[in-house]
Amino acid sequence: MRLKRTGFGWLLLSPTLLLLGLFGVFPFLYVVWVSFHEWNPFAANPEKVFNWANNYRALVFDRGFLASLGVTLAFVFFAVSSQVILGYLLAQAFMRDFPGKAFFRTIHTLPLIMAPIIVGSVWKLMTTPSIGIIPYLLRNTVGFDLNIGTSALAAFVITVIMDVWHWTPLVTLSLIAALVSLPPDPFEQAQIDGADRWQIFRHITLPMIAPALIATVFIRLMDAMRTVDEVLMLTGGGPGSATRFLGVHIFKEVFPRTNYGYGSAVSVIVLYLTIVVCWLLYVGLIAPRTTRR
Amino acid sequence: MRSRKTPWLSVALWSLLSFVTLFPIYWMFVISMKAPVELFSTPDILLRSLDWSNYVEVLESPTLRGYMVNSLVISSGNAVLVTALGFLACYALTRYDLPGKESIFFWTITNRMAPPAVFLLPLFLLLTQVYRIGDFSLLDTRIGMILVYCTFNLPFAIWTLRPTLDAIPKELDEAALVDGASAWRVIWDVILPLARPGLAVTLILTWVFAWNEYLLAATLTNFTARTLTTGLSEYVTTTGTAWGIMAAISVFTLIPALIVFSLVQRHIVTGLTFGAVKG
Amino acid sequence: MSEERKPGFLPIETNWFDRLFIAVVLWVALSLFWLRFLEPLGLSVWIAAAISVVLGVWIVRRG
Amino acid sequence: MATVQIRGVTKRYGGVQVMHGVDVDIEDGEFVVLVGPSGYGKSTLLRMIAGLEEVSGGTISIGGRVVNDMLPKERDIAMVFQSYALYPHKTVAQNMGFPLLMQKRPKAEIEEKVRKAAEILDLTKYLDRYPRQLSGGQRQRVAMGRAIVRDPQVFLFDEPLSNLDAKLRVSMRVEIKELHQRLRTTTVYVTHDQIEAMTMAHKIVVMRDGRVEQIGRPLDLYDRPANLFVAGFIGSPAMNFLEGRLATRDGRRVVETADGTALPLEGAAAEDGRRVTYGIRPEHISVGEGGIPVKVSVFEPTGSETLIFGRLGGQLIDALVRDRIEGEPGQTLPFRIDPRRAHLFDTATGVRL
Amino acid sequence: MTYLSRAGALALAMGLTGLSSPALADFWSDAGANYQGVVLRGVTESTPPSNYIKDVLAPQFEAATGIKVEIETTSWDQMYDKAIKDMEAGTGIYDMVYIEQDIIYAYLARNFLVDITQALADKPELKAPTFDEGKFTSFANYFKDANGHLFGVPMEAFIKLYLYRKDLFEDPAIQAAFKEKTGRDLKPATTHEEYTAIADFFTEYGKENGLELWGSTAQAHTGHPASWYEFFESVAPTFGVWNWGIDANNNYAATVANGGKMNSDEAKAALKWWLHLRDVGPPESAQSTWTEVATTFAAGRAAQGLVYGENAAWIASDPNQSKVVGKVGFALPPTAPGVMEAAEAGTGYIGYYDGGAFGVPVTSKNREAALLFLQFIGQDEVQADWAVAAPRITNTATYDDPKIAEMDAKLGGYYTMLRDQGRLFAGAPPYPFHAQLRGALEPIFFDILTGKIGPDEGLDAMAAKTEEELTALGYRK
Repeated sequence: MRLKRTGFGWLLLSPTLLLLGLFGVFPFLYVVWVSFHEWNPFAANPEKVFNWANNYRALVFDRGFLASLGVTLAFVFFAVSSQVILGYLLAQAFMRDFPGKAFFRTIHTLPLIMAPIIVGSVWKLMTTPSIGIIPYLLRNTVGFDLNIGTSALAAFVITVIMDVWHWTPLVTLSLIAALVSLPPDPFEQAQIDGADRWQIFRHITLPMIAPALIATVFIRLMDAMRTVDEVLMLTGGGPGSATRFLGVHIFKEVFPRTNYGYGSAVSVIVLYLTIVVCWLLYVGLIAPRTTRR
Repeated sequence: MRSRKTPWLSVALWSLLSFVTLFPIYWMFVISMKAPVELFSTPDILLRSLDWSNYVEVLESPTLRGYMVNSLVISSGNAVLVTALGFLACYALTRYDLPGKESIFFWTITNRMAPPAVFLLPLFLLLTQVYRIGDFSLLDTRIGMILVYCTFNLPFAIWTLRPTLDAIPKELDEAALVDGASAWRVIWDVILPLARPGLAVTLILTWVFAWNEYLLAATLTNFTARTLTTGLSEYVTTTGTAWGIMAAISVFTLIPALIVFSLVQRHIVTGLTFGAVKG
Repeated sequence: MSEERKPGFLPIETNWFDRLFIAVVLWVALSLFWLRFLEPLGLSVWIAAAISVVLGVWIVRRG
Repeated sequence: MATVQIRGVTKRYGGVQVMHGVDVDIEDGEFVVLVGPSGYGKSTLLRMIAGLEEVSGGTISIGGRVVNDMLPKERDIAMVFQSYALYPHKTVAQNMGFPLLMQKRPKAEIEEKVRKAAEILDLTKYLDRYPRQLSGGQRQRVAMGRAIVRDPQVFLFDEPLSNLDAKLRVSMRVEIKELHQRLRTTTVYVTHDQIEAMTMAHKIVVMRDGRVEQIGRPLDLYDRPANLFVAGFIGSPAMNFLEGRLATRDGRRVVETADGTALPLEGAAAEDGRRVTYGIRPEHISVGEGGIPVKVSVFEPTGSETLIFGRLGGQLIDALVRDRIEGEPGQTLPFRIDPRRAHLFDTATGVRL
Repeated sequence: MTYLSRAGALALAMGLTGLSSPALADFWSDAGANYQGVVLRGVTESTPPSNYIKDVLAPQFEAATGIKVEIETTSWDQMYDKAIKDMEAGTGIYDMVYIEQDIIYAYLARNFLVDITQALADKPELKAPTFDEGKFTSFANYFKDANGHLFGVPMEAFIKLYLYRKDLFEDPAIQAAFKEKTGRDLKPATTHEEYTAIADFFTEYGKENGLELWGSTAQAHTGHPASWYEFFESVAPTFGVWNWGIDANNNYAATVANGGKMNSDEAKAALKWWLHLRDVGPPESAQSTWTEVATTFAAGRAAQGLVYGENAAWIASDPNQSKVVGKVGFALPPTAPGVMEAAEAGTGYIGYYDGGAFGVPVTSKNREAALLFLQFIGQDEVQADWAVAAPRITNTATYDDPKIAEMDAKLGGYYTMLRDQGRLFAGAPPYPFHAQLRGALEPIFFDILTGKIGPDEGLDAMAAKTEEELTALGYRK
């Protein structure tokens, strides 16, 4: 029997859809289902009890959750925007020729291959108040006492710096790839037209690398929203709830508290928010570029 | 023309920048070389002596060796599977006029968006109770982990591979079809070689992601399929955190990643064409 | 299922699946808003559900 | 070698019909050119013959077999693409040998056939190179080489020369024609360039809007275009079209333009007063005594001939003459029209009268 | 750590000597004969005692019975999560689970564990002649139900002690300076005021002399449960606030208004006392869990502190990890008036008796073989070497072993203190909602630690939240 032509396309897609269905969609549907239940194995009643939207009802008033949402958005904003700016500057710098370029580029990509949990551990050791190397140097050079255990701001900034350190290479690499593939003509034309560097960036470079830039921001956004390992290791979400990002919040809500029902509701809303944000970004910025014809 | 000094200035600048980049990794190395008693005192930026005992302990532990093998098998298996399936899926998405394919593309990506903690409980239940054949359950198996990692790696593969495949002219497929190649043959003989840079980058990045994954591995493996990152957590205990050994293990996790990564370094610039869609 | 992208009132091109998605998104958003601000005033969340269904049908068919 | 029959073929994309019942018969060994402006379905038709597009309705048969549901590889055809579609990762030899490799022919045979084809196409020196190391014309020849090594029933060419510069295009045109004369393989060739069509084809199929406008030998189309579209499309420089009404003046049928100029005719099968379009090719206009006075705006001497652009009562008209005529823009020249070569079309329907 | 390698080396030695008694060999091989091919699987935290089980006792057991034992060692929070999911879903992955003080009551409430006493009574042929529940120290009581039935075989037991720097306390120059400053003699504190005075003195002293030395340390991590535990299980009890200030017999009341003590004046005083220690302690206190507290002390950065006994041992004896070997003194924590008396009388306690046990989940598919293994590790015969490798004592007989006596001397009398004063300490309150309540209260507690909310208002809020949460969980009616 011969497959129709689109049939073959579906055949190629089917393993992907099957796997994502089995290990992504199906578990998620389970989470949605659980989110409509009161379920804590160590409550007086350990059974799952259907409770309509009570978890969600509690959720919208949950100050802890809302605060977590706030710090997560701040974290994502600062981390991703710094990564993009820094990544772009580095990518531009790598477009020039200088001795040892390949070597430096390799060095610059190294953080990318480190496990988040290791990154968290190393940064924890580097920033432990008073005996970590960073607070130590800061105190002895500029007299600043960095204590991520007491200062919410310090802890937040350190998590952002850690994330920037870890993930900027990804942005740099993808932007190098984009810059390399740009044709030279528009730049030459712009120079002839008398554009200065900023104008060239604004009107030529930026629009031309925009697709790669947006795609990179997209993937970073998704990953930054779900950061867990590093932060759990570094600050445990503290001090207080200064770095209790959504991923950490869910982790702490579901596991130590075995609050399966409520934790599921939080998860559903987090995923909802992520999908909506990404969908808007995708529909607004990415899809128009990919639909050709 | 610029003065001849400039390169050296930029090398100096780059060296400084590289120092900042490398410092945490260097620090990890320093920790791995220190006795525990040294860690909680005045930090010393220089490495005064080399103490390899942490490495010896890691190397001599059969458990950790087993974890290393598991990590290698799982991350390699997953990277190959994910790259292959992502490649086929992207091929279908770019070549076939499938109804709703933009939606499919977006919805496959969403699988990466969920915070991993969300999936731990349902995956545990599914692996132990639903996805099983007789006595064989996917929990705590390498194959189980390979499949589970698809959830977040497959979308990434699709995301990175699509521009690569988009950039390969469709006429090539058609020419090959007319030349008498079967649909599979076209993919294997024409598209695959042309997509190589993109595939290499996807392979390495998904490999690194799988290699570094912690949370799912910690929950879904028990005895036979534990990975190196879960091994790390065994040294964080109520009676002390063995930072030195953890750092030594970290160095060991870094080495294979480093090797694989440097192998494809030259491909990365050509292959990581995120959304470098023409038009 | 048709891939046909007919022009509707939404500012973007959509297929029926996109519109269904938009409807669900709006339903969730409205319900959460309702739970937070309107239900304490005594309005049942079912009202939000009803509005969402109407809105959803309209979006899916006309969007 | 085989015949190709296209019967009532239609094509729909989603709800949009882009091809409306196309019928074409192609004889064994014939060189047929599908011609028409870009984007009017001729490439689609070619791709349907190749099996790259599904046929929505009607049948296509090659060598008497209906091939509608056959995969391209089962149709025994070869195709040369506009972009050549050479495999960038394969050498010239591997590119040319690929179809044979797909047929699992022995290695020696593949080498032999590739060598022979390379000789024919003068590619022997380049067999070990990669496509990116070749010039445009060489790439084009490799694409042809890939088509001929397999000795297919039908050759399909999809605008193969459009990426070449003008000079190369002329020589490649000759090469393709020579090749066809040597191989005598049934060929379907798509182009938007009517000169290619005229010079190469045994038979031309003019297409527009997913419909066949006219099928015929090149000179038939030149001499007796079936409608305004074909008339305007075939021939270069394009035919002059002058609007007017049929009239009888001094006992002779003429076409009277709005400003009263009478254009000569020889026999017309329609009643007076009918709105018609009068067509005359520039090369059928000469300058001389008794001609219609035309105010000239531009002279374009090319050495061998002169192209004269002018206006006749507001309507553009140009003449191509072999004499060297020099003059000033603005001067009036008498254009003599050969009435036997005039064409008459119904303005409303565009059909030849 | 070094325990690992030490345990590994011991594995070899023990494997050869473990089966010296033929009578013993007979029972184990006979009992094991019925379970050939069985693989027992356990999950535990990777602490030295657990690693000893994994590396030494499990191979010994296999040699004796032919039953293979696999032990999964993982981190503390992972361990619970995994065990709970297994038992809740009834998967039957584990045949043995590690049970700590803070989770046993939750497991008992859900009937997750096999009643060891009952199971051995039902099947006398499983009962090992060398195993006797009565030989455990009183710590085993924390793993018994109301009927005195044992649900877990203790494998770790520690008390949280007051550690001080003997060398500093005994330095005549310092003693003189202290006397001059405070008018008192420098000796280990018995009251909170004394403790604070010493802490303030040493912090000042460290600053003046440019030393990396502070007067106390605190387990006050601002994002980790460790701080919660230190306050409620070590600090509050010394002020007479027991069981977290919740009155289980009074409908789980927590607020003073309802009869609880969580926001009582004693609790507020305790919190302020402890926060002050954090403030005069080294900067890392705000990021310290039990591990860092021990490490800080071991690095010689604190003059005194409350330290878990499991760490006290290596601080006092392992020069590879500790700079204060031989300079550590042990004492009972300082207490408020009346608290010690209450502890002596058994109506209160002065600190945390920490530890864990191995239990068999009811979902285990190899229950009987698992019971054999639990008896194996519960015998007196294995205890002494185990305690040497990983300082912990669960059986009364262990104290008398010469190896242990020798070690006790090295540890500055820690074991003696464990034996003699252990009864003054208590395990976790018998609540089944341990982690649940902690998780709910933590955000407020952390806010107190970071100063976002004052200690008084904070405790009020926590007490109120406790009642609310317990109502939501269904325990408070």
